[in-house]
Amino acid sequence: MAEVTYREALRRALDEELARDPDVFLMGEEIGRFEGSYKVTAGLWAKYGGTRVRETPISEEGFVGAGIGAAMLGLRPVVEIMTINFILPAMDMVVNHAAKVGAMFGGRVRVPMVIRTPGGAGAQLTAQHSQSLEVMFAHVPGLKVVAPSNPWDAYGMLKAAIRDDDPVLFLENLVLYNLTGEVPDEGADVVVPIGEAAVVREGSDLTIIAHSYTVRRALNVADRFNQEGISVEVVDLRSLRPLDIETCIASVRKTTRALVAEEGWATYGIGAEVAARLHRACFDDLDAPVERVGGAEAPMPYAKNLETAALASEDKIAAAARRLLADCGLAEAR
Amino acid sequence: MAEVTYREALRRALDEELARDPDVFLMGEEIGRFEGSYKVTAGLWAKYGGTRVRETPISEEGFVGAGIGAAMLGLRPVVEIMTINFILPAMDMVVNHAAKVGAMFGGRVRVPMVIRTPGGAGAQLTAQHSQSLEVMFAHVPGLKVVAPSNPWDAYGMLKAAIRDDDPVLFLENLVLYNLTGEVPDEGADVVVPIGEAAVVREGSDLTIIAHSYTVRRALNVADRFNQEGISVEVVDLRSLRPLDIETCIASVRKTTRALVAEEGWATYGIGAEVAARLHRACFDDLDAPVERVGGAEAPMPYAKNLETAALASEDKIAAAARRLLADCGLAEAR
Amino acid sequence: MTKADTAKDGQALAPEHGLDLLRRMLLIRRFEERAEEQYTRARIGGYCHLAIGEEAANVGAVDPMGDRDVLFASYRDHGAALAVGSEPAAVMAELFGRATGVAGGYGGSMHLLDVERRFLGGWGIVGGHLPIAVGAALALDYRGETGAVLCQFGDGATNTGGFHEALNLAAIWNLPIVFQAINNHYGMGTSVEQASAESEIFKRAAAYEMHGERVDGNDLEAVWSAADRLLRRARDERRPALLETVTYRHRGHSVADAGKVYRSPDEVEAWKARDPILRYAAVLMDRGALDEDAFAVLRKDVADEVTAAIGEAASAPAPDPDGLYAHVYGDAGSEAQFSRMRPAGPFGEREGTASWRR
Amino acid sequence: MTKADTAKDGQALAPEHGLDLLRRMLLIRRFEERAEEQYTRARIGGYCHLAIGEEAANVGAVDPMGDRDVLFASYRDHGAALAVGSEPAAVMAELFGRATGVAGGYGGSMHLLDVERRFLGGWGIVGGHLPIAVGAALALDYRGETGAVLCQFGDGATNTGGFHEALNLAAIWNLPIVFQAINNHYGMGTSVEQASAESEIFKRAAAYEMHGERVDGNDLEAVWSAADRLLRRARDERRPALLETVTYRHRGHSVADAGKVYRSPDEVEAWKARDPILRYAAVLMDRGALDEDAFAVLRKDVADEVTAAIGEAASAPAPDPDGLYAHVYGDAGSEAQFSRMRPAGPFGEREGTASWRR
Ligand SMILES: Cc1ncc(C[n+]2csc(CCOP(=O)(O)OP(=O)(O)O)c2C)c(N)n1
Ligand SMILES: Cc1ncc(C[n+]2csc(CCOP(=O)(O)OP(=O)(O)O)c2C)c(N)n1
Ligand SMILES: [Mg+2]
Ligand SMILES: [Mg+2]
Repeated sequence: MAEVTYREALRRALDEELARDPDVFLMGEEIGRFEGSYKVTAGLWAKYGGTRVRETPISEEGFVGAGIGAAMLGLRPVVEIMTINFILPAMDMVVNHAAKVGAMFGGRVRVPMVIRTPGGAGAQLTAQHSQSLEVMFAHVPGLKVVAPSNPWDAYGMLKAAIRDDDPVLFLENLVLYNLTGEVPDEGADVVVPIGEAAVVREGSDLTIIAHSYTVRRALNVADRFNQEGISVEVVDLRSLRPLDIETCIASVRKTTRALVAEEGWATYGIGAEVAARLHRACFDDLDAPVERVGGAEAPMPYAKNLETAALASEDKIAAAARRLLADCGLAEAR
Repeated sequence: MAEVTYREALRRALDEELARDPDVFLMGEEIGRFEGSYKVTAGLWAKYGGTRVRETPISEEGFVGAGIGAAMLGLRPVVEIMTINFILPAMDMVVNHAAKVGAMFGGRVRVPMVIRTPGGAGAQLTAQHSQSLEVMFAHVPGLKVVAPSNPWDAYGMLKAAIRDDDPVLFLENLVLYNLTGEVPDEGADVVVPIGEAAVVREGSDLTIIAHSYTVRRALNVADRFNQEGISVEVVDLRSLRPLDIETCIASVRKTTRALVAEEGWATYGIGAEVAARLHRACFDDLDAPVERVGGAEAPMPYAKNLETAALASEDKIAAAARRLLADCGLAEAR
Repeated sequence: MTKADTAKDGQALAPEHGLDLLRRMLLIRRFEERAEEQYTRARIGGYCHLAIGEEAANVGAVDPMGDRDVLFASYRDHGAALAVGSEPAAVMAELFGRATGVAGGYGGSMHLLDVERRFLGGWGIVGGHLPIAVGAALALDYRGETGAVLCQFGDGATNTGGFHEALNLAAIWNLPIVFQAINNHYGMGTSVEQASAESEIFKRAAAYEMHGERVDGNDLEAVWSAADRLLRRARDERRPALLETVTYRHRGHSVADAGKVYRSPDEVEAWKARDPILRYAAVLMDRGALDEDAFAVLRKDVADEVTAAIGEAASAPAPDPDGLYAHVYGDAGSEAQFSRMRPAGPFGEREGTASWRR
Repeated sequence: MTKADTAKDGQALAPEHGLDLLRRMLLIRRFEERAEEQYTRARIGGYCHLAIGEEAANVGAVDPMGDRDVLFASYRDHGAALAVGSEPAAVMAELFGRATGVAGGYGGSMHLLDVERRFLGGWGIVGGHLPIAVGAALALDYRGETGAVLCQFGDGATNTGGFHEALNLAAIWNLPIVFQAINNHYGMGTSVEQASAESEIFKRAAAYEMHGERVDGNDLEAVWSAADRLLRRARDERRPALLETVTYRHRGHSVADAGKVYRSPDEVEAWKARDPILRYAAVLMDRGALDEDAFAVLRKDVADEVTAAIGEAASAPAPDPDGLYAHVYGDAGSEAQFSRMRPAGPFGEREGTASWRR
């Protein structure tokens, strides 16, 4: 099994799906000659040509809409939105249209479309380029939302999303692109199903639940606590809608403590839903309330020191975990 | 004190604010000659003219943006979006722009703008016209979001919103428009502050927390239980961002049981945040987990029977409350 | 089938063809009058936008559509559905919210469709379906099919960003699509002159180096020939176009609007005098293809057809209430995908979610 | 002050005025070259979009602005800020993320502004600031002020829905605004021809019955006269306009882009030969207003100014880290409004949120 970057895992999945199914095509800004703003589509325009790897003008509403229409006729468009911040001009297409078509027309027609887009922050891109808006989509019936945290899942879930008959928002992450991990052997065509969380680290004292890049942070926090003899389990949600709360519940029943961390704003965020459900299902199991960590609830500032203070960093996750553990008598408060 | 409709309370507040401050002006589709799709601006165009009550084309992105720009120069635009469903084409203006300006430019300039828009469902308006998207805005730092449930608050909070120096999403409701209630005497100029929930019914066995039209449903459910000798307290959130969790906590510490109801989809909804915070603050107080009720997680279907089944009706709220109370030994399960 | 029995611009349609189209316009008119009545009797809920007065714009543009062509419409879509040949009973049943409706009762008045007849829907967000229609044209082109898309929308839609992006994409990608602006002079209570800096809508095509043209939308054959020509051009030459059909809605914006505040009785009367149906009937009479008796028979005929449709719709069953979630997701694996979401789910998300202690 | 010491179209600017503008262009050029260097030295983070090659389009359009006029720009905004007269040290400090920056270090390269000089910001969402600029024009009009808005954006922005809605609103409302499309031939790696069905951008004004015109954006005085004329017209006659200034960016889209995949070296060289600064220097030399020595002095001068700005910026303090939430809300009552949100708040929302048991 090879180690490749998250970016390369995505590229491979796209390449293989383009080769497998002539109805699959890509659309987006700068995905052709320019090879993608983050180079995820490198080489694909040269290999498949401009019809299957279609460069678009700066018209997010227009080309997301075009994806919907093409999907209604049975094609399988994979639309790239350069970063999730730029999906807002296309919000009406995603929420009022893609999510509605299937049900609104009584199931007569469907929208097998994927929207790929990276979220995330950390490179001083400031307020309009540093958001994590996935909860807005996870809230909407008719959409599916997935957010893989490693190359293997990125590869396998992108395949699942492309083959799914419903609109899927596929959340990537700017920082993850360069991180490496194992992927299936070439040609193995592994599909990672939508709707299943994964226990990516076993532990017994505390469960940290996260998605996308924050899973990496959670794993590092787990390592830190490990050195103190505290055993942290990490659950990777992978899918936000549907949400696999079963896996979370099973973990929390075991550890009796939970923390949900996310890169976006915690208030009305992903963690709110997870925490609410955990409290309900594990009411008698929890040793302490579910703790939550998110990015600072402010438009992301530019200056490095302010940005650093705003991120949902490992330090912040670790501090919240420590407080929680200390409240339960498991760790020293610091 | 007079009893007027929610619609009339809003109209009065607009009229008085237009008269009070020459920087206040209205913008929106059909708000002039046509007097508003829901007649909230009746008479104002005739009274103040087309410059202060400005009719717009169907260009939500355009005129919400224009509101931002005008506000940056110190005017106080009150923008009407005909229903919240049509705010999606302007999402980029609200989330990427209005919410960002203050912080992104280091506080050098602000956006004292109000966006008024009704949410809600129940008149068979189907999937694209029946949504409650307020949680998408409540999630966003830089915005304030309020959702009054009665004429008094509608009047007083609209004044507060117009006088606030930050962008405020002011959520109205299609069903509420015709409901009546007391308002301050003419000229009393009562301002109801943003950020304060209200206990609108006192009770001791269960707290139902809601906002906007769902508060009315909650009050009716409280009446029902009252007949059985079960005492239900109702908390009207009134403000979603900021969220007055203190008032909720105080109520739940008293009743030890809570249910959060909302018209929108519950998953990743308003109730998720309220429940998560309540569980944390009232961990040792709660007799049972916080229950949640929302609209069916489906695009709203047209047929009357399907729509009825989809609404977050009084029956559904009552049934959930009954289950919760039964679990705690307070009511008969039915 | 691309209609071959017909004529170049300015030439008359064959008499039988003309009679068929007259009948279709009459059917729409009658259907709409009865829909209005059924709405006031509360058999129809939600909004109800009538196309009375716009029959020629609908029928004239839709009829030249070929077998592989695809139609999109706005929420003012009863006329589009009937023009494309959907069963009046199935359309009425949709308005009544019945299981036999064209969308199974899920869509209602604003969201008719008929996939078999390649009518891909009535859409409720002004301007929203234009980019989607472009995507359909893209799919036709991608697959090398010779069809084209006809996308109808109102004058008000031309001021949305979606209009601009859609036309630009169609033009740079050389897609087979005809954008039909049904200019009925108003978007709700706002006149074209007030809302559009360029009130001659067809001229906006120039911003995309696209062909634009305006025809009298109350002249059935004028609409027909223009649509036929532009659809052929789209199919054969992959060149999009903007066709403006100028017409008028006799009624208010929806049944709830009297349509009087923003326009004068004189104006309305003047347009009623240009009624597209009476006008075309007169043309056919002039040509000797129709006489008063035959016209009366046609009217009686469609009236009976609509009455039958109402009867059929009224006796059709409501949708199965268990079907509330039936079409939210279509992927075969969705049930399994969502199954792990149910435990501890908020009540209301899926009925039957277990309570916490059970 | 509306510049009065100057000329009608085709007439030369007064020599001192010309020298002043040449100096401003040189300042921008030098500032950008040093910003590029500082970026590679990691003193600047985020994106860094340089305006090298576009100096005449910036300075020529901004200089005719009057006291009550307002400027909006895209994220490629260093040139706009320097053209409007912002202090180079404060601009550089913003790029460095320092408290003395024009936005206190909160905005960075893409979000410069200078409220005193009525520069209302650099904006990061392509097309997003156009409707906002329309609102500023509306405010000027509403208050009866005689100012106008100059709104700069790239060629790529003209394909967004925001462009269409903004121009339509400005036209129907007769607002005092000049839309300046800085056509530098590419939006990232996409050429105007590829992205815009009408590649002569100024022609799109016709879709709004608006005046549109194209000028050579590398000819400083051509830009100046056109902008001056159109701004006057906007101020005095309340008539909006679309001004296309055709130019070229010598560098890549941002410092991270080499700018080579999508354009040929020949093309880049040809445009460098049309350098707006050298060209205007030659004009002034021809007129006897400048010689090589004076030019060298000017260059040395601005180089020193930029060096000083860098020094000043580098020694300025970072923003107070406690200020993370300082500007999120501005209303005086916000603290009180939000105070009741803190209990049980998720950690991270406000530092210092109490844990549950405390
Ligand atoms: C984005 C959006 N904004 C507002 C509305 C409310 N609305 C429904 S129809 C309509 C007028 C549309 O006019 P036009 O496009 O001319 O079509 P017509 O009704 O005349 O057929 C408006 C404003 C909407 N449905 N979508
Ligand atoms: C809505 C949106 N989509 C995509 C982007 C990413 N992006 C940033 S700059 C740019 C190109 C803009 O080109 P143009 O308008 O010509 O301006 P220039 O960079 O040439 O000055 C793109 C696509 C964005 N910022 N906003
Ligand atoms: Mg119309
Ligand atoms: Mg450009």
